Amino acid sequence: MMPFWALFKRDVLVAWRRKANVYQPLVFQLLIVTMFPLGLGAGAATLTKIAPAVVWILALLSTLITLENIFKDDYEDGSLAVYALSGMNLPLAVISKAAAHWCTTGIPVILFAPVIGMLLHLPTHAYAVLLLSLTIATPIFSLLGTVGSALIMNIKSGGMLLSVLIMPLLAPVLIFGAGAVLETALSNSASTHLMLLSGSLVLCLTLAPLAAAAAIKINLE
Amino acid sequence: MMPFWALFKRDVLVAWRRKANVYQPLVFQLLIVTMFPLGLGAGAATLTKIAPAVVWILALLSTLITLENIFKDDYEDGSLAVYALSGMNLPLAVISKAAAHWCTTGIPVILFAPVIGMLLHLPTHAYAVLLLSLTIATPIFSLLGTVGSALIMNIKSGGMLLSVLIMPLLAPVLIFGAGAVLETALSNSASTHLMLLSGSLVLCLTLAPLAAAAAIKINLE
Amino acid sequence: MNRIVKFYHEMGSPPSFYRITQHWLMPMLLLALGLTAYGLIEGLFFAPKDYQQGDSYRIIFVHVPAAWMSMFIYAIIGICGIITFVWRMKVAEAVMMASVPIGALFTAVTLLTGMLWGKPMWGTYWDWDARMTSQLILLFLYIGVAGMYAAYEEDPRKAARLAALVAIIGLVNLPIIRYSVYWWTSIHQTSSITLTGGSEGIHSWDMLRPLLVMALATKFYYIYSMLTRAHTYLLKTEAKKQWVAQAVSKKSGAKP
Amino acid sequence: MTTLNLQVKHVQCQRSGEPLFAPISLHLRPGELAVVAGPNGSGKTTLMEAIAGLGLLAEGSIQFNDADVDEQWLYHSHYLGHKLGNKGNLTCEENLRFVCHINQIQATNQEIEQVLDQVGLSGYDYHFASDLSAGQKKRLALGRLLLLKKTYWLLDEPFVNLDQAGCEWLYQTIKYHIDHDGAVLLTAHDQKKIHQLADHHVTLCEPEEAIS
Amino acid sequence: MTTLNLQVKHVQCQRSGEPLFAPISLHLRPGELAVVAGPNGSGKTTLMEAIAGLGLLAEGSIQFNDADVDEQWLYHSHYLGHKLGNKGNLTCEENLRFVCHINQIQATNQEIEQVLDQVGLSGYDYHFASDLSAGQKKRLALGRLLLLKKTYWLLDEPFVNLDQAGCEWLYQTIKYHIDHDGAVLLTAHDQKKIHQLADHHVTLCEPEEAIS
Amino acid sequence: MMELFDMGKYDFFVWGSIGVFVVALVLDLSTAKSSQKQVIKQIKAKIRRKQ
Ligand code: HEM
Ligand SMILES: Nc1ncnc2c1ncn2[C@@H]1O[C@H](COP(=O)(O)OP(=O)(O)OP(=O)(O)O)[C@@H](O)[C@H]1O
Ligand SMILES: Nc1ncnc2c1ncn2[C@@H]1O[C@H](COP(=O)(O)OP(=O)(O)OP(=O)(O)O)[C@@H](O)[C@H]1O
Ligand SMILES: [Mg+2]
Ligand SMILES: [Mg+2]
Repeated sequence: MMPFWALFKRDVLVAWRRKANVYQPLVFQLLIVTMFPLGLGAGAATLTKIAPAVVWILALLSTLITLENIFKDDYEDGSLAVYALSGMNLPLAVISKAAAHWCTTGIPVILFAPVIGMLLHLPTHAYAVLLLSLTIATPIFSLLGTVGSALIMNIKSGGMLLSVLIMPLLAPVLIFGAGAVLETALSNSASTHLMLLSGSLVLCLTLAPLAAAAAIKINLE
Repeated sequence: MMPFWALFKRDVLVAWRRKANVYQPLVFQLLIVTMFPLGLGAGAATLTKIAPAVVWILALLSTLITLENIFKDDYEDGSLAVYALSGMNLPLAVISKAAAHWCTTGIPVILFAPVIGMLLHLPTHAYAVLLLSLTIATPIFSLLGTVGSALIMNIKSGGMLLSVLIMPLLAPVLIFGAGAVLETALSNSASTHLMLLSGSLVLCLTLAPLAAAAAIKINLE
Repeated sequence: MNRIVKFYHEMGSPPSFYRITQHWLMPMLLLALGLTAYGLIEGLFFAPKDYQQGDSYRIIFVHVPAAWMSMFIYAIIGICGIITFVWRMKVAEAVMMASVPIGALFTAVTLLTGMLWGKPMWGTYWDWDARMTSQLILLFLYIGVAGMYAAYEEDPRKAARLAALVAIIGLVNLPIIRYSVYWWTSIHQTSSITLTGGSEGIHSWDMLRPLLVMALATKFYYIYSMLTRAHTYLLKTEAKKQWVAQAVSKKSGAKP
Repeated sequence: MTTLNLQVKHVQCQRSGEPLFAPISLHLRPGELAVVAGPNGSGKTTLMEAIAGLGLLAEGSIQFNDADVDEQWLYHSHYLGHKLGNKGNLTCEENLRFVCHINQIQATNQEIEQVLDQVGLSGYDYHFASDLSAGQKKRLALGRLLLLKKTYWLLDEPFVNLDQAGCEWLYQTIKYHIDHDGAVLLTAHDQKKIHQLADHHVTLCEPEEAIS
Repeated sequence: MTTLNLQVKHVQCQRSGEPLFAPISLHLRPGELAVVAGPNGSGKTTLMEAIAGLGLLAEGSIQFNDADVDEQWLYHSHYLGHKLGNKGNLTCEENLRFVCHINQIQATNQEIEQVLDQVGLSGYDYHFASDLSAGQKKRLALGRLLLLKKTYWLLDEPFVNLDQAGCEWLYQTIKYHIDHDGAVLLTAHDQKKIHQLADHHVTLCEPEEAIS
Repeated sequence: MMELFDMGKYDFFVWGSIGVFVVALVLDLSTAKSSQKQVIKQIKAKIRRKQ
């Protein structure tokens, strides 16, 4: 088996072993989403208006929380050194980690989004675009996450710093993604937004692995 | 110096050493608060409506993220055993930990709330109640946090589990707290909500230390 | 031509950078102070009133120079970040890290003065307008670079390289943010007042002159403050080198 | 002072439902040294933690002064396990001071400095514990023993990571402690000298069911 | 195969800006064992990490086959430090298998089982690495060396936490490795036998400035 | 004289902005200076220790 797949398989396995990792982002979303109506004390009208944004922000937040550990765990138990010093191609390793992360958090978040949408009275015709936009955007989260996680891996409690570092990177993604859903909810075309989102994905796919690999190298030196 | 103060002082010192711990919850709030307009597509009218809820939820979220480590760090480096086996009164230790946590996260969150409120166009006359309700509620977060953190301290990546465990307990606090701000924003009286909030605080002050101490005992055995 | 090459090489080595720029400090500070005094006095008291905004437009004399500086400095940080990262040049590293606090400060000043301007103009301190939002995100970029460095402070070499990486990522991202944010509000524009109202008000040379003077003053101040911090940075990170000992002892000679 | 004695009676510990070793008994009094031996994975750490109060027994009982273990026992004992219990972003001096306060022991600056001297960390007062080398971390943790002056020391592989001088120093310290009415229970691989000093040898072997 | 040789020339490492030890040099060829010695905090771990590629040098250079260290060196060496590099919630067998894959080495089930046997973890195939005892964790990490069959082993205190039988086994394994054209660079306190076996002794001492 | 400083009804905002600007620069200047002083002090102490 190639190193790429070995790393991918291992990561998925590790995440699966602590199933918590997989289902708890969802529970987290559910909890916040129930808090909204509680805090708002409002009826369906307001909810519908803010639904596209809230669904999207929740997806983003619940992924944000899982990003820290992409490399940190491996750094702490020394297994990062095991594969980084094995001579394997580092950007490739980063893509493998990002892919594993996406499979274990991105996919569940996508699958769960309709539930959240429903709880917030998202208009029915917006679901398709919601799913599509999240499918394009969650890999971006994972890729940017590897960069952030590689930057902060040997900082104790670097989770907050990570948020600060990657939030500016996520802002355009949020604008395009939530924008797409919003436009659809308002019965406009969302194609421009989706195009821009896809462009961001391509950009991330090419640049993020390099940046993360550079950060890992510096951190291991 | 009494063990109570020693523990308190140590915790504050540790938090202060990584200043990040103190200011980054605030930056985190700022980040999420910018995400809302980015996702919502601006327009002050909608923001004002959701402001009381969002300010409160943000305060809660940014504390929530810090709760996990209240006991976990100490457990992992073995210093929990050092003080738990020193024969000091455990519930007292819990109160001390909660107090230190409140000083290092609760107080900054309270002081920062008006800024967040302003960014979300919270009506001016609601600030006083916002501050008051947060002042009553943040100690509740810290106290419940000790319970949750004590329960999950030897679980790897227990952060999510913690949210799930204490969210139901925090829901009433949120309802009363955000409710108080909302009522004030709508120019109604918030006194009932504040009364209930104070009641919750008293309840937590008496019960949480006992529960957390029990959890610690079980986890150490 | 040769002199330029030589100068370039000298600026690349910490001791000669330190030696050469040492002489720039005082003139820069004096220029900055003088021009600020002139610009503020002229702008606040002698420039004509704006026919639309009345006296409140005078905020422009601090707001706009600060806004310009906030972006200018980030560009410098990004360029120095690239140099630090690729060529591991110590001086670039020093300039980069020395620019961060001033840049962040100018960004904060832009935000605060903008807010103070927004209240009389729009009746609210804050509105989620494209410029404000992107300025806020710029502040995050600054905080990110500074936070990255601070987190690794015990190991300055690692810290500087990681901070440089963050700065470069920010540099790539900055145009994307600017563009997307403008684009985002131009679609959902709800606020009827835009920021450009003020700039159309500036017709007369009497208004423009103090503004330009202030812009110059902030540039000089930036150079002064950046050099001071860069010197500190070099002294600190090269503390064991011979030239530092000499430089430090010379300093004490000047001030007995 | 009444004699403080620790009685471990027919104790067995378990992991994932299986008993780890045949029941052991031990009667430890001040002035005595007991060494727990056994190959890797025989359950030494598990046993030590149970005695320290960090784990449950599967069988048997542990009594201190003829009563079940309680605050009295905590008051008279200190456990040093694989996890050392130093706080990484406190300095060495702050770590020791905290331990004093929490145990309600008065210690002057001088005493703390003296302890750091003794464990070979003089000059490291203001060094963060996380920035110490492996052996230095161990030494800092051992410093706690000197400060707290408890009667019972429970040490899980205390010699690990120490250099030769450190091992010798620790040996002398343990000897001194025993000679002055202290009691020590420790585990150690491959430290002949300490095994020779021991009054009690506890060897953990497979539980009987497995043999029969 | 050309001879693979490692040349460490006048190397110094630093921590918080201060050099840790006087410059050291070492020429290690296959078939040789070098032992790094020095008291706690003298910089052994820092040096080992620098050689492994996990740290920067303050002075001097490290060359492998007369070129600066690079992929070639990574390809021929394996480092085992204080952090063992086991993944806690994978089983022992999965841990080893992952290491094989990542190094692009084919290993049958049987081989992996055999390695687990050799390190004394037979029967622990499906045990999570986090649930092993301290010594067993070390053994699992040592298992990597047997599987990967790299020429250069860099071992930071490999004997720590092992029981007597384990130490003896490791000694024999190292001996066997050297006899079969392997090279080992290790640190160890208080292991006379391995010190006697060594071809090179590197002793870290205070840098000169401090002495003069 | 007073009306020079009056700024119509906008005195708070104009003077507030100027204040923010000036305070920021003073803050920057003083931190830059003080950190430099501190570093020089440390280096001097180190040199003295070596001698
Ligand atoms: C917190 C709120 C504000 C922020 C963050 C902000 C930010 C900025 C920035 C970044 C620039 C530089 C733009 C460029 O050169 O491309 C700028 C310029 C300017 N701002 Fe603001 N601003 C704010 C509020 C205001 C308000 C309320 C007004 C007046 C109504 C105003 C008037 C101007 C003017 C006249 C310029 C110069 C125009 C130009 O160069 O294009 N700003 N501001
Ligand atoms: N958390 C755990 N869950 C399940 N089993 C465990 C756990 N920790 C240890 N074990 C098992 O219990 C047994 C005893 O472990 P223990 O740590 O007590 O051994 P030890 O005698 O201290 O060994 P060593 O000399 O290696 O430190 C081992 O076989 C180990 O695999
Ligand atoms: N992260 C760090 N930051 C600053 N100083 C450190 C750091 N880690 C170690 N040191 C210091 O560097 C010196 C060398 O540490 P190192 O870990 O290399 O020692 P060692 O020889 O391996 O010791 P031991 O035998 O105890 O393992 C020690 O004095 C230690 O205090
Ligand atoms: Mg053990
Ligand atoms: Mg070491």
